[in-house]
Amino acid sequence: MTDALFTYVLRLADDAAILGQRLGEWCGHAPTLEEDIGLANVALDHVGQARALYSYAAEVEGKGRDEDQLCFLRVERAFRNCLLVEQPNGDFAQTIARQLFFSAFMLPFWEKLTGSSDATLSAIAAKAEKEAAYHLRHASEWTIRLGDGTAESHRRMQEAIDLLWPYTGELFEADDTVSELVAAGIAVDPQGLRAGWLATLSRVLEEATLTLPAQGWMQTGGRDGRHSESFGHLLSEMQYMQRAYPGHTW
Amino acid sequence: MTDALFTYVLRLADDAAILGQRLGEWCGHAPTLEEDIGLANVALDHVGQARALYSYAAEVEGKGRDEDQLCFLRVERAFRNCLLVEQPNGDFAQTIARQLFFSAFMLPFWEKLTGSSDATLSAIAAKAEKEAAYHLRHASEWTIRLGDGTAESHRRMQEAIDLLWPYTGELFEADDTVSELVAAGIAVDPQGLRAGWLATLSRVLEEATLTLPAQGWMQTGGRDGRHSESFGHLLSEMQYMQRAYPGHTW
Amino acid sequence: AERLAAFQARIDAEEKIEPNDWMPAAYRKTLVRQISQHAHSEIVGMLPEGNWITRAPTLKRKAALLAKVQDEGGHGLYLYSAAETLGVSREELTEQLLSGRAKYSSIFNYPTLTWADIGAIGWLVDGAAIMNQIPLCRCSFGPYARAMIRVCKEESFHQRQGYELLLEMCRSSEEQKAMVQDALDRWWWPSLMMFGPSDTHSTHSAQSMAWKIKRFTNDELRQKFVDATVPQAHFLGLTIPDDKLAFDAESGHWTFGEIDWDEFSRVIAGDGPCNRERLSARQKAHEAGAWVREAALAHAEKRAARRAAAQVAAE
Amino acid sequence: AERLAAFQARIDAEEKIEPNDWMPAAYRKTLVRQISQHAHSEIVGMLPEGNWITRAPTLKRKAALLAKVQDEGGHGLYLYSAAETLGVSREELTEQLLSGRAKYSSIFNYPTLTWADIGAIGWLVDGAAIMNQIPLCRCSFGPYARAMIRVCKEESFHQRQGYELLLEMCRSSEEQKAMVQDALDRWWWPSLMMFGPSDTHSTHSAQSMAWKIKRFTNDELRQKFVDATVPQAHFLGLTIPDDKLAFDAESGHWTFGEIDWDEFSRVIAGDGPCNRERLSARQKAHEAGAWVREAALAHAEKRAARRAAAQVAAE
Repeated sequence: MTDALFTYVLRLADDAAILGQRLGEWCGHAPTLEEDIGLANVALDHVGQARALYSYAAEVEGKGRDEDQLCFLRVERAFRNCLLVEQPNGDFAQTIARQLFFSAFMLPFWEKLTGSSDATLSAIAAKAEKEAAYHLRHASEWTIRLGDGTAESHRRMQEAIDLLWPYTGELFEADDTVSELVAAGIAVDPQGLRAGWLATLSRVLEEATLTLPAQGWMQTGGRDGRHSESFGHLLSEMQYMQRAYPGHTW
Repeated sequence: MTDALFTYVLRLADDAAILGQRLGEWCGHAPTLEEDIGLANVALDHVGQARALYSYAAEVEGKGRDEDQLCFLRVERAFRNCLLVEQPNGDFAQTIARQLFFSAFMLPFWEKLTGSSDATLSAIAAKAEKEAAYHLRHASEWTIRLGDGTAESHRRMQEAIDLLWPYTGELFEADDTVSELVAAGIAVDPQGLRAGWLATLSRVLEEATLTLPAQGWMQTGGRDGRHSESFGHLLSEMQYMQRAYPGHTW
Repeated sequence: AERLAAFQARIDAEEKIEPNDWMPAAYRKTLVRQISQHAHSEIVGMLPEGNWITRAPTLKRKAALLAKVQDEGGHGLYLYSAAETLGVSREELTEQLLSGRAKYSSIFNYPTLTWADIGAIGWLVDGAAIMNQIPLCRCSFGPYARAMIRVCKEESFHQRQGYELLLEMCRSSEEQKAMVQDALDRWWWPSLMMFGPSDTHSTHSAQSMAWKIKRFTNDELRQKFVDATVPQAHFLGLTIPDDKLAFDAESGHWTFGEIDWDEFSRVIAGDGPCNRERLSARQKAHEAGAWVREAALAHAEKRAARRAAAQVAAE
Repeated sequence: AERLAAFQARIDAEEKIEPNDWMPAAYRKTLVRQISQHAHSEIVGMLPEGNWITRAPTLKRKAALLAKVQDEGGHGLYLYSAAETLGVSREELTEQLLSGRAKYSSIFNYPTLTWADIGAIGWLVDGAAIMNQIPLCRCSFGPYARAMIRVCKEESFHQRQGYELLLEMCRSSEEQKAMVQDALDRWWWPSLMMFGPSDTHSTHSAQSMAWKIKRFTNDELRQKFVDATVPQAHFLGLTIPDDKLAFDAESGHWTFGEIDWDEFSRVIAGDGPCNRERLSARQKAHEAGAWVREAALAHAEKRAARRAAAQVAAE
């Protein structure tokens, strides 16, 4: 059970940390000043979630590691985040599509997780739920603006949706780790969130005059540490300081 | 003398290693298949030079470090390469301009260095001279093609020349390290190469229908370890493996 | 002339001038220049710090840095709004920045080379900014004064955070302390330059003082900064990179060496280590984001048209 | 029909067919398809390896990897040239690749995740390629056969280098050996897929054999590869990720489990881990380089025009 809980919390932590890292890359380069602030804010929420989750994972593991060791001193194949969050920022439409897919899943996920029998997870979820509500609203509004904006923004937004769609399947994967914890009342069964997720997307994409892609084949591998080629480059930057100065405090 | 020689050789090694690293980034992304091969070849020559130079620097230092420790385990502020070689690839014109400025200096530099009283440097120079002749020819031909090609290529090539020009001043800097070694017949006095360098550039740029920028203020700091902001990102990628797996052999 | 006298009387009585009040054209122009330069500095200032967000050594520091850069964007927003009350649009101001005509604080033309630079910016650059800005909280122009109150509060927090970051590094290892010393060596003099030319060469100053846009001269503020900062450096165990630095017991001030005014003018004029990178980064972001801004505008227009049509239909 | 018989007789006599010789349209078409797929594979194959050039752990390995990728570009060049002798231009072939109509070896749709993958590609992917290509050195079409001789020589070198890289890692530490095992786990099955569908499902095969474009069936070549590779894996102390793997003392062959043909078809059809990245990387390079190619062309025309004018003036 401890192993499963560690793995489960680590997955959530990696999702938050890697998405926060990607969003942080925008800093100073966003299309408007308001979005420079907005994306930094979304990044900050995810880094905050990552801190809480890594700390809890470290506690569950009980081997004396801390949040930074988990984030900065694991190798690529040990990361358990889903492939969606590690996808490169691309243009603003891709960043928004990534956030839309993710937050539309995470909002009901955190909502459900507040009912977890694990008090720490429940507390983390309560805070994260409020943040995810903002993230989803932010991404939805932009999806609608871009989808129902100019011909160019419509094209870019649809391309972004189509490009990232195959990475959404992983959100609903449930392996033995998940099943065991769902049975124990600790974890959320992601399958139960699929209908709501699709409904949210349909509503937003319809207002955005965009098309929901057909199901089709889905990418997988993130939960098993098989990431995209871009991920190693992300890590080399993210982990550089801790790698170059092992054992220092900052 | 040993300190000066170590510093001198290290500067040359860092120049070669960092330019090789930048050129290596092009791999698979060049404008033509021939250039994918051509740029990889130029990159390879520089990596080869870096190996010979780091090995010699390590030998001069006599502290048991090897070529890889010097390249992969020094921090940013310890790197002694000139700012020119670390400048980002930009578009193909910027890569060519960087190479033109550098190789037009290095060809006569290596030529002169073959007469060094230091036998190892002289031998390294003899090999590097042949390589630099090819690099200069390659960069000159492209400068002419792009300068005297289309309106767009002319504009891009001139912008690249103007952009990188302020980074050429460092090539001719001669501090106490250089003076001491010049006096000992080991090093080349870069000031003596300026007229020839300008003549080479003038000839190429004229045929390319491009304008040599006016002198003006020159950037400095590389020989003192004050690099561009992009340099830290280059290092985090270049050094990642040695940082993440200290003490392993590969 | 009568209006001018009445205006000056209000200023002398420490009343706040508000956007709809009458004001001399030169007062307006001075404020627009100063507020917009200040706003641009916040925006450009996001870049050197943003350079380290992806490489922050711990999650806690990454979060703090993100929050700080976000605050700076927020300062830029308030300040652009304050400038807008004077009748100049954000588009105009942005265009001035991107074309290179508008100035911003020249300190942001220096690169952040190590993580210690992030601490040094908080400690020194925000410290100098606060020194400059605290008197502006009593500036005669109401919107600027009110913006400054909020900005100063946040920047004090950033400054303490920067100092604390350096303290942690200095305590952690000699290697890190050397990084901090190196950062101080590189940022000290540019920080002193942040207060502008010495009083003997400062244009604009006397009139700005009379208008209570300025309350202290450049040299007065610089001296305050040095007096406040030197003991902080010593507490960290660092050496200020200035041979001439000495404590004058009589005046109670630290005397210091001559600033390299050539470097100051050169960097202001465009030849600093990062001037071109900074401008180019802003330009690229602006160009790459053009389609997004156009889409937002197009969408807003569509919505407005649909709302209008619905209203017509309802009537 | 007479010409066809004469053609087949030359082939049966192991004569080489040259570009200007008469050949059946289907022979030409088969060759163009095969040679261009092969060329595309070399080009796309530069990407997964290129992904590690900037992160190679030592300078020696960086140099070797650069040289290897350079060689692959060279192979692409010879092969495009060989295809051109059959009357199809490089532009057409490039367009086929970029539009997604042309195929390339599906192995390159898998990502390189660790440095061990670079060794695994040399050992397994180049190893499988050589197995496929050695018989092609005796292919009936002269230019292809000659290109293959050079390609095979260089690829043998790459394969040895890849194996040596893995050997070094396995000897250096358990951690590195685990990386190598992980790479083998991920690359083993895709390598077996490189030989194409099993003989029972392979189209084209019989005719290609008769034309001596092919000399062995897919399954024969796959078996040769397994027989050669399994002992090499054991020498490294690695486990082949196949429960069914067993040595059949009678036949002297290693028997192995069933390939996941669904995965094979899916990745070929476009749904592999990196299909879109690969195509998109090639497309971006092509688009970003368009102005360079146009400039080179424009310059060549200017030169030619100047030369012509000078000639006229001289006459």
